[in-house]
Amino acid sequence: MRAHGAAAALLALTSGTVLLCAALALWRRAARGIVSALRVQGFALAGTAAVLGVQLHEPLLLVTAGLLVAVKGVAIPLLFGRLVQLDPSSSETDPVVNVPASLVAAVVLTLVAFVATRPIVESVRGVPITLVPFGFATVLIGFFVLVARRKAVSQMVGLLLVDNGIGLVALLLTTGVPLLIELGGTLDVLLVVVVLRVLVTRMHAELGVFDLDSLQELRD
Amino acid sequence: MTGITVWPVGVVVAQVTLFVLGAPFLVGLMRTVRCRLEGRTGPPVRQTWRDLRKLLGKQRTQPEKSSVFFAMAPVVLVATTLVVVAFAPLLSIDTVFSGGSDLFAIVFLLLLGSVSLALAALDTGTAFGGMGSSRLMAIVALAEPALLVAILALAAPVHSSSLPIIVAGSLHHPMWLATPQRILAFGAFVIVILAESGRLPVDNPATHLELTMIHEALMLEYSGPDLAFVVLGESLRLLVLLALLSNLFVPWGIATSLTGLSFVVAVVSLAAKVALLATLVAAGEVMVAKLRLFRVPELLAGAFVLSVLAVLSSLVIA
Amino acid sequence: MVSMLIPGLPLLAVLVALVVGWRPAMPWAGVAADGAVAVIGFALALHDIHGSVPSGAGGNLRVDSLSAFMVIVIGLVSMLASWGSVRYLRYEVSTERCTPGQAQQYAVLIQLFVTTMLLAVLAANIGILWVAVEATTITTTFLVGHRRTRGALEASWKYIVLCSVGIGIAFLGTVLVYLAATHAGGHSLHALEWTWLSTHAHALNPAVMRLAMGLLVLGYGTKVGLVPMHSWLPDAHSQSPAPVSALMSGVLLSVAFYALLRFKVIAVLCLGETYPRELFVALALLSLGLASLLLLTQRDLKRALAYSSTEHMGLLALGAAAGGPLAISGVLLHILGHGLAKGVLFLASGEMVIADGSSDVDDARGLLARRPALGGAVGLGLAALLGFPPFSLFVSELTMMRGEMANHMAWAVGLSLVALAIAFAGLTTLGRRLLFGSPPGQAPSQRTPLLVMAPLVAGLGLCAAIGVFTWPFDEILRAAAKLVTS
Amino acid sequence: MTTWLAAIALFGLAGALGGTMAPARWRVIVVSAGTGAAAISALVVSIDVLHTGRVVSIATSRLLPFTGVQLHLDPMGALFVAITAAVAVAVSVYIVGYSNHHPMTRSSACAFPIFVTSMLLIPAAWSVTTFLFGWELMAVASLVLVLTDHRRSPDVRSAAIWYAVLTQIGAASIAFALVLLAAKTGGQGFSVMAQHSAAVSPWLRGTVFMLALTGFASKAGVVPLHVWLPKAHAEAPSAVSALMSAAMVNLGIYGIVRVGDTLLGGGPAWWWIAVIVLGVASAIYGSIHAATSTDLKRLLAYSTADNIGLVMIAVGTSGLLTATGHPAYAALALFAGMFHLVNHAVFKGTLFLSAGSVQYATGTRDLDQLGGLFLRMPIASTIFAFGTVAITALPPLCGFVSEWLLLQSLLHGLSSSVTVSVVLMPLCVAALALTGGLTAAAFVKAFGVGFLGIARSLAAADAHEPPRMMNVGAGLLASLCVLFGVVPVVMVGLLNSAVREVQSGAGSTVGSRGEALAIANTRGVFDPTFIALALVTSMLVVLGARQFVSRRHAVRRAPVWGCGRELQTPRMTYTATSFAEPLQRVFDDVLQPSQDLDVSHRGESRYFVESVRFGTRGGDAFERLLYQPVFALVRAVANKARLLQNGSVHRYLAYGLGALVVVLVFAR
Repeated sequence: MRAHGAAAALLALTSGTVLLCAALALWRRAARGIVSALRVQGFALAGTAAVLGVQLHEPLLLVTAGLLVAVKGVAIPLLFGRLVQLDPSSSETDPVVNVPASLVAAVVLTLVAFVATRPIVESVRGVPITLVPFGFATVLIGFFVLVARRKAVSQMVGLLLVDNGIGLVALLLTTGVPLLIELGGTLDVLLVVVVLRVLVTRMHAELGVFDLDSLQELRD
Repeated sequence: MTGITVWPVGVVVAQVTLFVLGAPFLVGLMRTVRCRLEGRTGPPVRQTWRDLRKLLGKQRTQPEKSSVFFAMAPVVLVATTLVVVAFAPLLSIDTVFSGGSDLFAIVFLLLLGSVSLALAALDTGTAFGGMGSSRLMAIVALAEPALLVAILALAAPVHSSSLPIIVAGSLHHPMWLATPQRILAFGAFVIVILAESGRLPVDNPATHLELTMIHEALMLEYSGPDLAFVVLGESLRLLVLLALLSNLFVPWGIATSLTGLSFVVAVVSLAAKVALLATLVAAGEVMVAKLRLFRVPELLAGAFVLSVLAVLSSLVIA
Repeated sequence: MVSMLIPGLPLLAVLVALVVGWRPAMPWAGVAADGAVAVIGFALALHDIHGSVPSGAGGNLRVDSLSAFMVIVIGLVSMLASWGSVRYLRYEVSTERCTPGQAQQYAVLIQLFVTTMLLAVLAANIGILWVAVEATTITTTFLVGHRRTRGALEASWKYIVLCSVGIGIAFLGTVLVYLAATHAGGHSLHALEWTWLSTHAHALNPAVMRLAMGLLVLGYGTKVGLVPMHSWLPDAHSQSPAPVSALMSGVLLSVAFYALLRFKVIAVLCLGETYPRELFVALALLSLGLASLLLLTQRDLKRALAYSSTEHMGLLALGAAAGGPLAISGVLLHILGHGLAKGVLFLASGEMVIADGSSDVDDARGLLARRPALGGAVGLGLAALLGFPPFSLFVSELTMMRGEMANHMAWAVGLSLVALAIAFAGLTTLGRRLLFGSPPGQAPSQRTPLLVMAPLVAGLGLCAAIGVFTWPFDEILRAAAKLVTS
Repeated sequence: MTTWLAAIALFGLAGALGGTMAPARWRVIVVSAGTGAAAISALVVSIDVLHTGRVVSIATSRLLPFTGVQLHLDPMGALFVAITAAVAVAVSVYIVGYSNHHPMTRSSACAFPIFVTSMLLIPAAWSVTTFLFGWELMAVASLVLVLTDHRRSPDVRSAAIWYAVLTQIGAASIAFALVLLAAKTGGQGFSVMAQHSAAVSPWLRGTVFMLALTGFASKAGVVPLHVWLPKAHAEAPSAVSALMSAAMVNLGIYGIVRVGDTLLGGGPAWWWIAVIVLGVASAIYGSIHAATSTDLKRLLAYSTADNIGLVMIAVGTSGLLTATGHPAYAALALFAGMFHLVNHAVFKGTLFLSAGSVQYATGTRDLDQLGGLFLRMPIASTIFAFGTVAITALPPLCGFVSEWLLLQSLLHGLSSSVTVSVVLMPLCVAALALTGGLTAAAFVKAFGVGFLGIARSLAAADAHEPPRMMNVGAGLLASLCVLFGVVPVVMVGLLNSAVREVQSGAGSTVGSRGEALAIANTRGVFDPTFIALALVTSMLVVLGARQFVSRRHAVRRAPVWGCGRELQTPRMTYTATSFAEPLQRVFDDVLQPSQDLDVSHRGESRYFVESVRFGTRGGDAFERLLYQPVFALVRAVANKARLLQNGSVHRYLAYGLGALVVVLVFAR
């Protein structure tokens, strides 16, 4: 039981970290800071997988954890690193929603996540399921980053926050989706990041900007 | 149409002959009455006939750029009226030609005459013609509804628009004569007849002032025999309308069978009624002034309201 | 194993493109491959009516009547699009707007795109479906941006960001379905299979499924182009090369819609009629309303066509909301008819862009006088889109309406008709400016090349034929509709 | 007979395909042959159905996915088919001549046979899908035809848009009604629907009828849904206007009768009161506009609204009398309405075709620019004159007969002594009567100003007779005006057969005694043949008399009286505008014209006028006061909606986030 309790605590810690990193991404202005929040979140997610794997004696989950470390902890931040270097002083000087208001919004969204997941938490039993709201909250905050941040890099991070949130939900609810899907999904995410990176590079090369505000020509 | 007896054909011939001969006298009579009331002597009653005779002897003229419509209008005018005269139950209700004596049909026959005259006026290509035509059609357009609705008020009690049946109905039910719908319809009829035949207060048959005239403008280009036919046609129309009016509202005297005596009675009584009506109209004309042209629609709208009220009251009372 | 063959065909065309490199004749490989897809889909569909369901790839792919029908749709529309691509690529390369390398890249990506769509409709489980749909986003992003203009870049950014988020939400929904499935006794990949889910639908946890359904509708709805997640659509459609717009509007949206159709059956079995219907009706009416209003003032043909897609997807959603066999048959026929008509119109708009440099209606007035054949095709295409017979959209819209009415959705039908009337006014006004009247300068009337006209005529002819003749789609659609009606 | 029914579609299709493929030189011949053949087949089958009362039906499941095609031609439908077919035959002849100067475009060549064929088959359609298929095909084909001259002026384009939008709103309304009824009765075949419609709740039946009425009324050009009509009829080529006005609008009436009587099996009084009120509004408004229009084709179009209004009154009266238990008089009213519809088709077809001849010869349809055409194009003008006499309801042509029948039916409606009819019938009679007078004014103006007098423009002075085929086509219809006016008994059997189909059990209310028309249960007979003969005889006698008295002198051609002025110039004559001025003044409140008077004075003194400019714009009050505000509102909302799509990716994502939150909170 103790070991179990410890695992539960560890799980709470790692998934809490995932949510915290999402909030951090919203809080920080500098591109570097935001990317490092993302990196930490990737590790935290991998940690969650690992803890679950150990707890449930599921070796496949450990493989998943490894995959997560490789992709979300290492590969993706690396891809970002190159981008950040293109524009080292990049920071969210004038976000769409300013930082204090964003944090308030994050709190509200977290509440929404708790409200939304109540039926699931109540109707489905299982220890990690009580942590599901963390995942939903991460998704919502990630989405909010997409809405509230102007820089291309921030928006990419937002997208990945959403993805990590979903990953967390998947781990907590079903101890991960079948491996084939997990692999496919991860590959897709990686490709999306690559595509986005290409687009940002092109944007920089052709328009010389990183601000998404300049992308407002197509309208009614 | 089987079994046409001699008598009905005789009625037709008699009606046509008597009306054609009598119509100019009617105009003469009305003129004389007016003159007397105005304290003048005026021409004799037969003067109209004299004028006609003189006109018939002259050469026909036709405007340069006019067509067959100008030439045919007098003919159509007289012909349509003659058809009405021939088959309407003016002297006798016992007619086998009831297929042609429908009241609505009569209205449309008379309308054909007006329309041909209006077209002929436009055919001359002058400003006067257009003016007369335009005004005539405006008046017809507004008088027609009043007339049709008034007819409906009379036709409703007998469920038929056939003239002999309506007249027979009023003969058999003398009570109907004083009903409100009849009185209202009578009012409407009178106004419409005045308008259609160009009497005061709608039009002054004696004027030649182009800004006010209607009928004179229409026939301005006619001369000689054509003018004679137009004048004859117009007077015939007036006579027919007055005769119909008297038969519809005061039918006594009309022959119900085809005996010689009743026929004579019918002729005399109709002549008396028409003469009385004509005198009244002429007397009335002395009293009123001509309306401004733009006030005429108000008068006709009044007739229309009277006739609609007549229909309504006929329904309510029924 | 036949089902494995189908996605393989466009891959063959990809291989050809990779090996041969740019040649003017190279894009014909795609046309051939896509035509073959349509033919095989057709054979499968006729075969499937008689019961057997082939599957392959270790049970991950499977063809029933519905997927076979979708294969036909994808095959036919992508054949038109590939046909249009032949002209597009030759023109771009000959005017040096793009390098042979880029042309090759285009040829590769467009067939990969077709492959991913085929995978999506052939997927036997919702996981593979999700992966495939996400993959369509990736393959198309560069196609959207192929013209490398500022607008194209902007459109691709909006496209990929919005769609990735949307598809992410769909993944969240998929995870919830998986949760419900595992708790109902399913396990691993097996629990994600369509067949397993529909047979065990009643055992799924309703609370979880309710939330899952909401997320799935919103997520896949993004890809379908339903309001409020539709915003990528006008930008992407207007900036892509015409054949890509044709493909996206004609089939990509429908493929995502196919997913919704399948999910809805499970939801109905699990949750009852009401909730899924309300969800669909709400999105349908929102889409119809907003799209029709935006159509009313639209001056850009391609944007207008994009909004019209949203509008038609709204109609499909309304039909799906009703859910009876009649309505679903109508929905499916509408998918095909809309794909063909929209494909034709986008290809024609591409020709306009080539001739006039823009798809703005005011730059291309008097099209009928300047290019009678092209103008005629656009006119007929618009007539098809507006639901005039003999084009199949007439029959399908009427059938959907009958199905909806039979399911007591008179109010929704009434509202949709109001929206349709507004959209009608919008499209006709646009058509009037574009097609009729004399062109600004006294340009002589031009012939349109056969290469351009052939796919347009083929598409319109097909669209009319399936709207008039019962054979073969009557049977196919009835069989397919049976699969997605509870 | 099924073969003939199928032949309609096949000939039509052959005409359309052949016309599209054929080289320009042969195009019109192919189209005319195909359309004519289709129309003649339709004439054969419809007359047979009317004559024998035997229904012809075809059903196939090879066409139209999910439902198949059901055709079923009963006498009521056959009457409409026959009308359309007769007009179509004449128009098919006419277009051959018309294409001399206006070569047929490929799109028209394709649309024309389709338009005619769909109109021929709509009354035979016996299921919702078949009906709507034909209906929409007709709409799109006619739209293409209206757009024929799209390069001529923006008016053509805007007319087409108005037409398209209103017709589509109407179609949506019809589709909604029919589909709703189909859903509630459990079948989309008309037979099934008719069988089970009695079980549907009254509220729903009422809804179905009102929606169908709206839709069909918009096709029939009934006020206030008429605004497309004067635009489209005026701007379309005249052959198309003739078809639209003489055949297409009838189908609106067909729909009302079909849905109201066949599918719903009659209904409560208030349905029919609505029909009557629409009819009255339409008749009065249409005739007032016709009386004041100066554009020949607009005038004809408004007169269509007027005549269709009269037919609506008859149809409504028929329904009302059925609902209040007077089936015999109901049948009379329907008979009168249908006869008037036949006659309207015939004379309006004549008039539009000859208006087309005028436009062909002079290039204008503005009455103020015409004049003196009778001397230059006597045959075409005579044909127009026949139409004029017929439409003005003058003896001895056809309008006279049906106008009389309409009056009779109202007269008997009056005697039904039901409270509603006490109020409504006088209103109807008033409308009918007012309409009659105004129509006379309108057409005296049209013919008198347009064809008589002197030419008001060079174009009119240079006019010449149109190609012979045009006159033949128009003349065919004009001869029908004479036939139906002089020997109306030829129509009695056919019309009774159609009326019995709807008003079953009424027997034949209009019978023939010899060649006179007699109405059952009343004593009066009415004999148009006799009147015609009498009229002709009388005219011959009077003419003879005039010839006799003036036998000695030849007719002298003389200049007209110009108050002493020698030269008469066209500027001095009355124009259509001035002709209509008295009536315009009377109906100012209805017409709502906008006038501006602009007087400029000389510099020296205000008492010397430099110039006076007076302008008046007619327009349609409904368009200005009803449609434009609504359109402006929708447009304003649409412009607001554009702000939602402002290009910002953040905003787009925010919509998504909002939707997600809504789903999460409410979809639990």
